[in-house]
Amino acid sequence: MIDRIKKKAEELLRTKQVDLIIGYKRAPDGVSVAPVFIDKAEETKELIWDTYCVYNLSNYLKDFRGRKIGIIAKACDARSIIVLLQENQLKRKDIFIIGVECSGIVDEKKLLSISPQTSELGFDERCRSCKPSKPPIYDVLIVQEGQRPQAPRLEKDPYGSVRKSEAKSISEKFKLWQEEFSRCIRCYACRQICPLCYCPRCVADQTQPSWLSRAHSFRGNFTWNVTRAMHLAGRCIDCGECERACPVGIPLRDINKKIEKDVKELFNYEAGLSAEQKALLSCFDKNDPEDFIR
Amino acid sequence: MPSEKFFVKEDLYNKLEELSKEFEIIGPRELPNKGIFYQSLKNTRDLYLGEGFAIEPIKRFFLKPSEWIFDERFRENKNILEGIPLPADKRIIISVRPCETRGLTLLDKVFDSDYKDNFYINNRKRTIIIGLACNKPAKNCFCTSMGGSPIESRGMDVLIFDMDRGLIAEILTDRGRELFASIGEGLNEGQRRLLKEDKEKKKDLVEKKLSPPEGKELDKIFESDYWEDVSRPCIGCGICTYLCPTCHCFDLVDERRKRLRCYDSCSFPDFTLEASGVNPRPTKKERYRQRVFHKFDYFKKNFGENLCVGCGRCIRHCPVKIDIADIVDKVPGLKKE
Amino acid sequence: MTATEGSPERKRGKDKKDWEPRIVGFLCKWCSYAGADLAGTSRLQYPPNIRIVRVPCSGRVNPLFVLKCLVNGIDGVLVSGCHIGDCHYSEGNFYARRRFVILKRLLEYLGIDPRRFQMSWISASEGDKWARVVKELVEEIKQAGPNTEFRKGI
Amino acid sequence: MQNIYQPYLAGIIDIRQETPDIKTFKLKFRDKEIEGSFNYRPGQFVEFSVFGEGEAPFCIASSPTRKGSIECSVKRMGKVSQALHELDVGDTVGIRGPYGNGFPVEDLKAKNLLFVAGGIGLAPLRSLINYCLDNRDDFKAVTIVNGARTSRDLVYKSEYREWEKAGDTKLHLTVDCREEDWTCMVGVVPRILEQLKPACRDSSAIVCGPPVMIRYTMPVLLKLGFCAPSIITTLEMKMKCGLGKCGRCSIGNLYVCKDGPVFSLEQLRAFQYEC
Repeated sequence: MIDRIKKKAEELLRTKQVDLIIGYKRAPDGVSVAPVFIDKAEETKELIWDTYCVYNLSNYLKDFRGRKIGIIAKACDARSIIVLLQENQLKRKDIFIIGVECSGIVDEKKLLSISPQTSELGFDERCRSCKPSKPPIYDVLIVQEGQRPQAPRLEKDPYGSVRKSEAKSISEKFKLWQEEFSRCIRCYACRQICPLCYCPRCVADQTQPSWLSRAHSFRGNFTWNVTRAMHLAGRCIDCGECERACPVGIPLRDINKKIEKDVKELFNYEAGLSAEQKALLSCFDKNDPEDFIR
Repeated sequence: MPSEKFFVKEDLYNKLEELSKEFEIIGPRELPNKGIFYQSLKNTRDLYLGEGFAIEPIKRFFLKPSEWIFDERFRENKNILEGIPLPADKRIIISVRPCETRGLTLLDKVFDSDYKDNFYINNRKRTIIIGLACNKPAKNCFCTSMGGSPIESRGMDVLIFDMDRGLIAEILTDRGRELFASIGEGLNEGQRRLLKEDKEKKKDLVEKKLSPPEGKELDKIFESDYWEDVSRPCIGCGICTYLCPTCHCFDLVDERRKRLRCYDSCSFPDFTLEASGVNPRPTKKERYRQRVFHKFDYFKKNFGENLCVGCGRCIRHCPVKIDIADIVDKVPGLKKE
Repeated sequence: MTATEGSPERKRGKDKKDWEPRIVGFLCKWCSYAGADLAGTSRLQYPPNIRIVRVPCSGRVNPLFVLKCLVNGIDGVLVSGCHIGDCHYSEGNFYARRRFVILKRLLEYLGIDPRRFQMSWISASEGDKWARVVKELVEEIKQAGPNTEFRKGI
Repeated sequence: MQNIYQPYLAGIIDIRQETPDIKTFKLKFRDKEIEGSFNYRPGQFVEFSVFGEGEAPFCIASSPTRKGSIECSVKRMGKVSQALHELDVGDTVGIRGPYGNGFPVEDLKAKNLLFVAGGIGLAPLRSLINYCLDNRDDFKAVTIVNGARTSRDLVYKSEYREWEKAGDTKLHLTVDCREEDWTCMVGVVPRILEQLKPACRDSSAIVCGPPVMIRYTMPVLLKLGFCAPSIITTLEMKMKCGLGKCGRCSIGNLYVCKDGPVFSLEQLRAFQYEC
């Protein structure tokens, strides 16, 4: 598979179809993977592809607006590209998507544990509820050869854990999230790693007025985390990068999943499936639910 | 001369239990699926004495993420400023890694120098630090290249070695001696030999190495494209700076009539954005370069040491695996032996 | 939000018995605000616990407004606009409806009492409805009790 | 131990509208003792607090020779300066400082001085100009070149007469574009300098203004024969603490707030600062 990726990348650069390839390379530690930006055809041999390729590289597309970019995209990454196209953040002709078939990536957080046994690294939780193994959008698709271990699917209910949390009492829920948010250090890694958080100036950085407390207190942390989640309502494609990036282990995917579930139930809407559909919050239906309104 | 004491873990737990009446006991605690965090320990048996490293260093207990500096009030038709009384309760932070306390000795140079920061100094004074030597450095640790080591004791009152059969505490200060007066016993000949061997062994445990550049060499490549290349993957979050035991940049903000000193990070564009709209560090390149230069050049010129202790946190927790050690090691034009 | 921090109500809030809820209402200027105005000119009685912020349209209300109120200790927030189909800007309240159903469910998921954030459609002629909604709201929020969750810390 | 981040309280005793967006605030410390002990050098700055809004650095525009109060000129720009412009006489602000190195007054003694200012850049220079005029015998000829975009943007207009009257002192005013009723010079500051050709012998040039003016003025001064150590400028950068701790104003290993803001061109070259 990797040979075909390299060949395609090399060809794209050589024929000047793209200025730059965004892909994966081995990190200095020899195990994990780092993003790489290649503009010379001969450097494409650095590229790799394996289950450690956890990043959603579409986050970097905003850094190269106006240039022709080739990007290696898994199914989840491609879905975020769709949202970016839907929101006019990209021009389709400016990007060349090298879609890769993916059977799941590793749970990178386990790499951090004290003695990582490579064989024990399971699939990331996010891959268990990922539907397609092939990207919904691509210019060329690199398929898998032979049989590969597949991330086990959550067969019944992808929102099982959300439902379980919903059933808790209000005070239980509050206590749980108070504990989680109290660890937040406001590094904004969740925002920075998110391909869909592309505002030139985030509300969290605005000072006139200052919307949320800069203090590392529950008050500010709560506002930040709710704001982040709300801004992704109907846009989040559950690539799980925010949760992976969070250094203090706040279950951000759980919040995203909750909104995803509501959006599905209330509006039968799923983000990142077609660039033609309207963004959830910039359209409406006359019959939207309003039983909560007096 | 430091003196040594031998005791078993059970003794330590009991001792801490006893001390908790007088001191606030802070130590690492493992939260399942989240990692290790320094917390105020209500139950001293929650204390983590394993090989892992806390995500956040102990910096936060000295340089708080948000320090409340004063209140502004309007009383009897007059504006007044109300100072915040400095906390006086005594604390013990236990099971601290050598790199983290070394970080404090570097912060001392900033906050306990010409303009003295009373908040920081008060926190330093009221805290006794009991270290724990590393048995198993993580793969990203590179403390030995930064002038530290897994058995480094600078900045500590007591340093504990976890031997197979028990713990050996090296008492380093009078405060530490007082604390450990009634626990354990002095070492016998065999134990003394074991400790010596252990120290020798631990010195060479750290595998990752880098040769820090001399200031002048970095000066030469200030304008190099190298910084653009290495900063490209950077997403501009604050993880590396907030989790660094030595990063100390801050912001002063007013909120609800209070002035706060909050952590700030050189990786945020707003850090240097001026009111006029001019930003002297407009892109990731300048911002990342600032981080490297502050650590390996500017601080060295001003204070004689690198502003890095080699704890590896910024590498370990970087969401895109930027490896500052690798970057500094590969700086172009550096002479390698 | 800081202006009311030192007000007598806040002090009373510490004494549970005398506690009176503080509610912020974001009212669309074309319908709900006019409705509230009508309630006033018709001398309808309703509790004085609500502070009104007039906005051009319920679609103008940003979820941040609601959050900022709640984390600063406001006991309840009401967003009120024109009835569906009556929006002065034709569709502002449609967008608000979508946005706030998500916020309401999210806040509940994170442990905020759902009674603290509510919405209503009140037209310019519904002074009586305004008085009723405020009465009910105050009653519900009294049951929910003071919003003290965010008081700790800096 | 003193809280180094806590300002002294000061009252605004006078506000002068210099230009449509620049006001000069005259401040008096609430505490008599502080008023007596607050000593500063021309070119130093203070951290100005508008409570509830925040802190921002502004240079002291008054001369230490004129005791009793300090003056700061503020252009309406960011959060703090906007809030400051809303204040009235009698309001209370916070002052922390003085910080920074200030102008090397001792080195300038017995020299000809050339002041080059653009817009509000005159503020720090005004402190030194008044200092020189109050100690007139210590310095030789004083030449002031002051430019602004339009005549409306010239600051400290009320003091020009006093400056012109002082012995061996010349004041050249210039605006960028021709205007009706404008009798002084027209043209940007570097061009004017080229025309005036001030003598470089035994002289120091003190330059302050917008970055673009400084960039084009430096080569002109060098061409006129000024040497890099005798060209002095004061830098602007976002500052917060003023104490060399918060980390944002570093250029090279120096902090503008602690080691600056006054630097000679020679120093700036040493750390590859582009100006």
